[in-house]
Amino acid sequence: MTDTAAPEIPVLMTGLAINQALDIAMTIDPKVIMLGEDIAEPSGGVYKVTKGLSTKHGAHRVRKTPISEQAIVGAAIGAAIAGYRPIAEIMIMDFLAVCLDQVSNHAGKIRYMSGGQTTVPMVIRTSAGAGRGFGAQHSEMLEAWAVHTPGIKVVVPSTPADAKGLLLSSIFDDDPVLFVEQMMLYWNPAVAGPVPPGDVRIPLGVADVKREGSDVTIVSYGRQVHDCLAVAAKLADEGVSCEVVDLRTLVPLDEATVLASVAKTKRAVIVHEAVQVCGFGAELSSRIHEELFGELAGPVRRVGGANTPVPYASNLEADFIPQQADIEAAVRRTLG
Amino acid sequence: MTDTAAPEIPVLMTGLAINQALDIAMTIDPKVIMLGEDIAEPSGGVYKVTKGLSTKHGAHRVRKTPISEQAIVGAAIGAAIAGYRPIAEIMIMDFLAVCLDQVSNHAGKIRYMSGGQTTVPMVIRTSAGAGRGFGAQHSEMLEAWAVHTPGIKVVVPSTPADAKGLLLSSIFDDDPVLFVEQMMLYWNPAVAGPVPPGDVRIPLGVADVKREGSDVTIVSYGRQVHDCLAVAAKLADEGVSCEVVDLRTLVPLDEATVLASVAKTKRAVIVHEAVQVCGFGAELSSRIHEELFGELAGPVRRVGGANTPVPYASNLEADFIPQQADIEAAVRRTLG
Amino acid sequence: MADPVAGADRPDAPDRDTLLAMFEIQSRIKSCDERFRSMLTSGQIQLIYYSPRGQECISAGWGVHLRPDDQVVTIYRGLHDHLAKGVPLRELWAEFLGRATGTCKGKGGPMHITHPESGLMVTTGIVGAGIPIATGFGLAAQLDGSDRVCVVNFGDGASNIGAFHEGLNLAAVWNLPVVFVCQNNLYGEHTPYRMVTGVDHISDRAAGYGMAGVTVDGNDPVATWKVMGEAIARARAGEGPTLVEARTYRFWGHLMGDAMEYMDKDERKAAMAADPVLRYREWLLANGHATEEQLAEVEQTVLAAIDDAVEFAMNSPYPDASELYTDVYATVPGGAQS
Amino acid sequence: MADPVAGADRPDAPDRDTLLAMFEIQSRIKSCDERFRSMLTSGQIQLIYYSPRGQECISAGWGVHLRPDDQVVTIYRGLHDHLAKGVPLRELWAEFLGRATGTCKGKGGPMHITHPESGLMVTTGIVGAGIPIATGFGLAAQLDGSDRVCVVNFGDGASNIGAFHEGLNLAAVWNLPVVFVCQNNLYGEHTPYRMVTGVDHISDRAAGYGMAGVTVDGNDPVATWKVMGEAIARARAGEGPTLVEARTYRFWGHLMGDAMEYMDKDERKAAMAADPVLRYREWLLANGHATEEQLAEVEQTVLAAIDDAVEFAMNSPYPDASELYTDVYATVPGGAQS
Ligand SMILES: Cc1ncc(C[n+]2csc(CCOP(=O)(O)OP(=O)(O)O)c2C)c(N)n1
Ligand SMILES: Cc1ncc(C[n+]2csc(CCOP(=O)(O)OP(=O)(O)O)c2C)c(N)n1
Ligand SMILES: [Mg+2]
Ligand SMILES: [Mg+2]
Repeated sequence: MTDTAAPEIPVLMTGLAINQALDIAMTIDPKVIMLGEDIAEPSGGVYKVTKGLSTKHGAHRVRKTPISEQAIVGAAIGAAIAGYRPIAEIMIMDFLAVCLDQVSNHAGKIRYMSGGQTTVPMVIRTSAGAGRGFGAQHSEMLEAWAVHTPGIKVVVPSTPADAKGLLLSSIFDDDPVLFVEQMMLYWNPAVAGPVPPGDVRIPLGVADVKREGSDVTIVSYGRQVHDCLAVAAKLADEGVSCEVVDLRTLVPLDEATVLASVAKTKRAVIVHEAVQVCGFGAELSSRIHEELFGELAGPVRRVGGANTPVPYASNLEADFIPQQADIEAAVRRTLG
Repeated sequence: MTDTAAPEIPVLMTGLAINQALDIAMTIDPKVIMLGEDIAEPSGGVYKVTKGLSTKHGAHRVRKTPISEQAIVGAAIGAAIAGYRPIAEIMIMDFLAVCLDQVSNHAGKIRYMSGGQTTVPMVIRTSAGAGRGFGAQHSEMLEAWAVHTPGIKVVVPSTPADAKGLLLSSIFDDDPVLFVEQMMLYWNPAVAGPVPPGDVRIPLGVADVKREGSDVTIVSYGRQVHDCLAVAAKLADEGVSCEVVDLRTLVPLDEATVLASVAKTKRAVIVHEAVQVCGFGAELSSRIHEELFGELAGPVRRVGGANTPVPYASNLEADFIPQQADIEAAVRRTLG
Repeated sequence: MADPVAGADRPDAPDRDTLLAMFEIQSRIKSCDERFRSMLTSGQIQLIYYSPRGQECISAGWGVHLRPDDQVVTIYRGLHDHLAKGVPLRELWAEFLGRATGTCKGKGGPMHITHPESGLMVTTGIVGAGIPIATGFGLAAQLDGSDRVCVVNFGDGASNIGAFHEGLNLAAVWNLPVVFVCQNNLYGEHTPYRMVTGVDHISDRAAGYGMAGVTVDGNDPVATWKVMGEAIARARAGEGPTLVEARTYRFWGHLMGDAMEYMDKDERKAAMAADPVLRYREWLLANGHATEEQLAEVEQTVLAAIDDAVEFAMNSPYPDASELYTDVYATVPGGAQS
Repeated sequence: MADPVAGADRPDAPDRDTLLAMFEIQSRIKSCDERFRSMLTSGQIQLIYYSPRGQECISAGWGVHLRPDDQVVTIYRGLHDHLAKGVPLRELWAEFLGRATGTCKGKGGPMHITHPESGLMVTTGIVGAGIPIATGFGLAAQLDGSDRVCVVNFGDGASNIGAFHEGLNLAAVWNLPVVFVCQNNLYGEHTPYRMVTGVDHISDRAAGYGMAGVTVDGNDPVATWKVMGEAIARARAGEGPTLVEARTYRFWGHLMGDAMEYMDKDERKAAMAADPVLRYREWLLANGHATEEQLAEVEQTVLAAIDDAVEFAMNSPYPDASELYTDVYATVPGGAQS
């Protein structure tokens, strides 16, 4: 468990924690630059996550771009190879589809294709996720595309402290990192949390057991971790002890922590917002079955987004997203 | 089992079978048109798969395009909504990354977003796969991206007869279909096969048991089906009976046939060329474990591409691709 | 900014019916927008709203030239285009509010309004993506041997994305009946277009495709009507596509709730003071193209229709839960869920 | 086609050393290409090969202007560019043959030659994709306060893809030190560029970005040298990017084995008869810029170096099997395989 709960630590919302990480990185390393649409002052980004940074670090380092995602990612790749640590912002994850060639065919392969001569130390920050009535083209979680693309690291934080610590590690990592920020977390006071001041990094590839338990393991990442914790708390009243593992990074994956937990509980439920079919849960479920065959009390259950585009109507959108009731039902089923 | 093995049926190579399907579709329906780079005469496509079609059906229906994949797919979408059945060719599957927005955000979502008012009856034909020394950007199998995108159907044929029959069904299907043609199959006499003449269609969503067996089920699709059959034949000499299920279409998926086979054999190996991590095998393995938990003699094993970009050097490229030896080893492992 | 419409009469003006038809469209857009904003402000409704206020004359300018069978593609900021193409108010309002009676059964929402019956074919939320799709509508018209045209609308910001380039070049080499309408409202989200665009007149980019290109004052209804008419006639005659840049101004920021701290206050004040819809109204009266009674009646009728549409939408049910899973595929063997 | 280089001397010609340096580069490209083709034809080697034959003068034209710290980005048809930037023959040949001693340990191959030591930063197989990446090298130079430049090469066909548009616009608005070299060899794979490109002179597209654009006869080494020099000087001086369209001809089809049934036979015969490398050689001699002995010596030295490189490559081992898994990530905790 991270010990970020110590009292004297300031409590921040996720958007501010990310802003702090960006500010710290730009302060300690002049090679850190940012590229993206509307990220500079006076507005400081459409979600205000980059507020103040262009004023403090200069518009030459916090660069407003045209609406040209291929150019944004491509420019970041070139600058990264040339020694910078660019942070490219793709405003909303669905827009990855307009620049995926730069991400998958270039950022992800250049190091390999060059035989290790060139590296691409860059971060692609992108906001994502449903729940705000944005409709089918502004609500997707597409991390599985990147996990299926060797060469890209993938990070999806759930708490403000994780967002800050993982973003700092991502910026100073020598590989391209896709850093997924769920819009619903940015300025939601309900998920605000203690964030240690300063350059405190959380290493990539280390899962965090957010709650210990013995009856069933719930594995998740990002926003849904909070739903899993709520379900775990509720079931605890009934004497069901759930362990909640927050993967935090999908690539590299901390498989050991997951397997150790499931080996202990013999039951697993995997939860993510992304469409369930061919989502990351499929990869993880397969691995758990491969590694722990015969030790499980029941099959690994997956709780993911519906196999549909994200609908607009508020009631349908809510049904698309895995809800606490769905997680609870899946847990009860594994306890069956 | 398909009965296309009857002697009087002509034996064709895959490239010609596909050419026949395109010719037949354009002949019976004037609304069928084709768009793509270099697909018209005199060259008839870089792989000669569209040879003769522009001469026979006219350059207004078999349209050479600029190197503009977003425009190719976008134009196909518009024409499809307006009542045509466009066949867009994306020369090599890796290039899907430059037009994925049109594929995933538009072709795949337009019907849903319109509440069913508009449909997008189009096919995206794309050649794919490693094995020809094309390197990291011309060798990928990316079907998992599309399977993770609700609204797109996904077809990957293994034999000439399947290629023809499935392509005809795809062209006349009312949904967008990603039709994946492995380059290594086009003009490979070793995988030539009997192809029934005329408009003989094979429905989407129906797997084909290419070989019956009782000890272990090998599930695959596309080119690797032939490797699975070779392994099955080899093991038969040792008295091991392998059932080989060719999925043929990943969306819609014929889950029933797979589950029935594995329920019978109690053992399954899933084989595909695509990178194993977050590949389609992960989805299928998870489902088999979910549906047949407790009935399996061992975990479902996956044999997929290495978790790397596709290397250029011939020896490394061969190691990247699942080989018959890898399939055989996985089968033996499930037999324990 | 646009030069104000002269009080004087215009020799190049269309006939009275056309002038009034444009006024009717502008009123519908202006009043719909005002109703959305007031209901949002008062909290009666909640949604992500992109106001088209200030851009009315552009859609009205092409709207009066189009036939029912002509097709239109637009963007998230599309209310003005939807109305100019005749999407019915009731279904439009219901869709904005995510109701089962909406154009798209509430599943698409404001960013994805579709109403083929009116010829409103696609509304996209992806900047620039409608442009290649519009070439497909043009291709279909060309292959059908029909003289129908497709008008695709997008913003200044969209002119910097790859899809714009690919779509315009394809339309040019295939000589497609498409009119590309760049509604240059001077901003792309929080960014003045000139900060991120290499050229002053976006219409100058047409030359790079061997395409006709023209910039017009989109706040001048008569000039806009003329330019749109020429471009649409060219497309109908099979003489190829045109890139029309219509200069205008975005009154209310990128989306509702936008603090607009990045917009020049005086520039905005001046633009709103020169409200093109009000100026047009004055001009119609000043030059005897219409009487106060006529215009007031148009406005009353529009308001009544909006009242009706709002009531219809507010009293409409949300989609049934089963709708989540329908319309993903046209055909699914055995209804399989993948 | 290009007007033939006049037999007469050229007042605008560079000094002798530069003229000879260009000849040396051209010879290296021409002879390397001939060796590759002969070894492929004879079956000594097997690989997908994109011949640059006919385009030598373009790379030589920018090659002699560049400093070691300047950077180059190119495409699958990049052999001429690789050699013009000084990628060493041994490692280049070894990479083409997929050997462990290649520039990229045999893992990249001809389509992905990378040799930062020589300033050859990226070779891409995705049409147009190098253009946005080149803007990143330009951005880094600008932020470093360095006067180094980036030259990015691509074909006529690439000028129709979205990445071209986005990259040129970004370079223009940021005033980046990048020279965009469109090697217009008249064909994109099997398609004459004019069939799929809305404009005659691709350099005319520069105006749409407010960028300098110029078309030059890429088969005229002196004219090309001059135009490249001006564009590179402009970039070095911080005066911004240039789009240079160099007209040339692709002698050998898209890739080795291409039946070329789509190419006009006479057009091709004429182009090959006017071989720019041979014409340049004659011109150098005719105007006393070099003696037969000098040129023959250059050619002999080049051939000897190629012999050495071929032998080196042919005798080099294939990469060790373990190389499949290395270089995917720079850092992987506990070497985890995902
Ligand atoms: C590909 C893509 N990138 C970014 C966005 C986010 N975005 C939505 S609207 C917008 C500004 C578009 O400006 P403009 O084209 O001028 O149209 P306007 O909103 O001014 O009508 C941006 C950047 C998007 N929707 N799609
Ligand atoms: C995005 C993309 N689309 C298609 C291709 C296939 N392709 C490879 S080279 C080529 C032709 C490129 O022509 P041009 O840009 O003129 O360069 P040239 O080969 O003539 O040097 C095409 C279509 C590709 N590599 N990338
Ligand atoms: Mg705008
Ligand atoms: Mg070319």
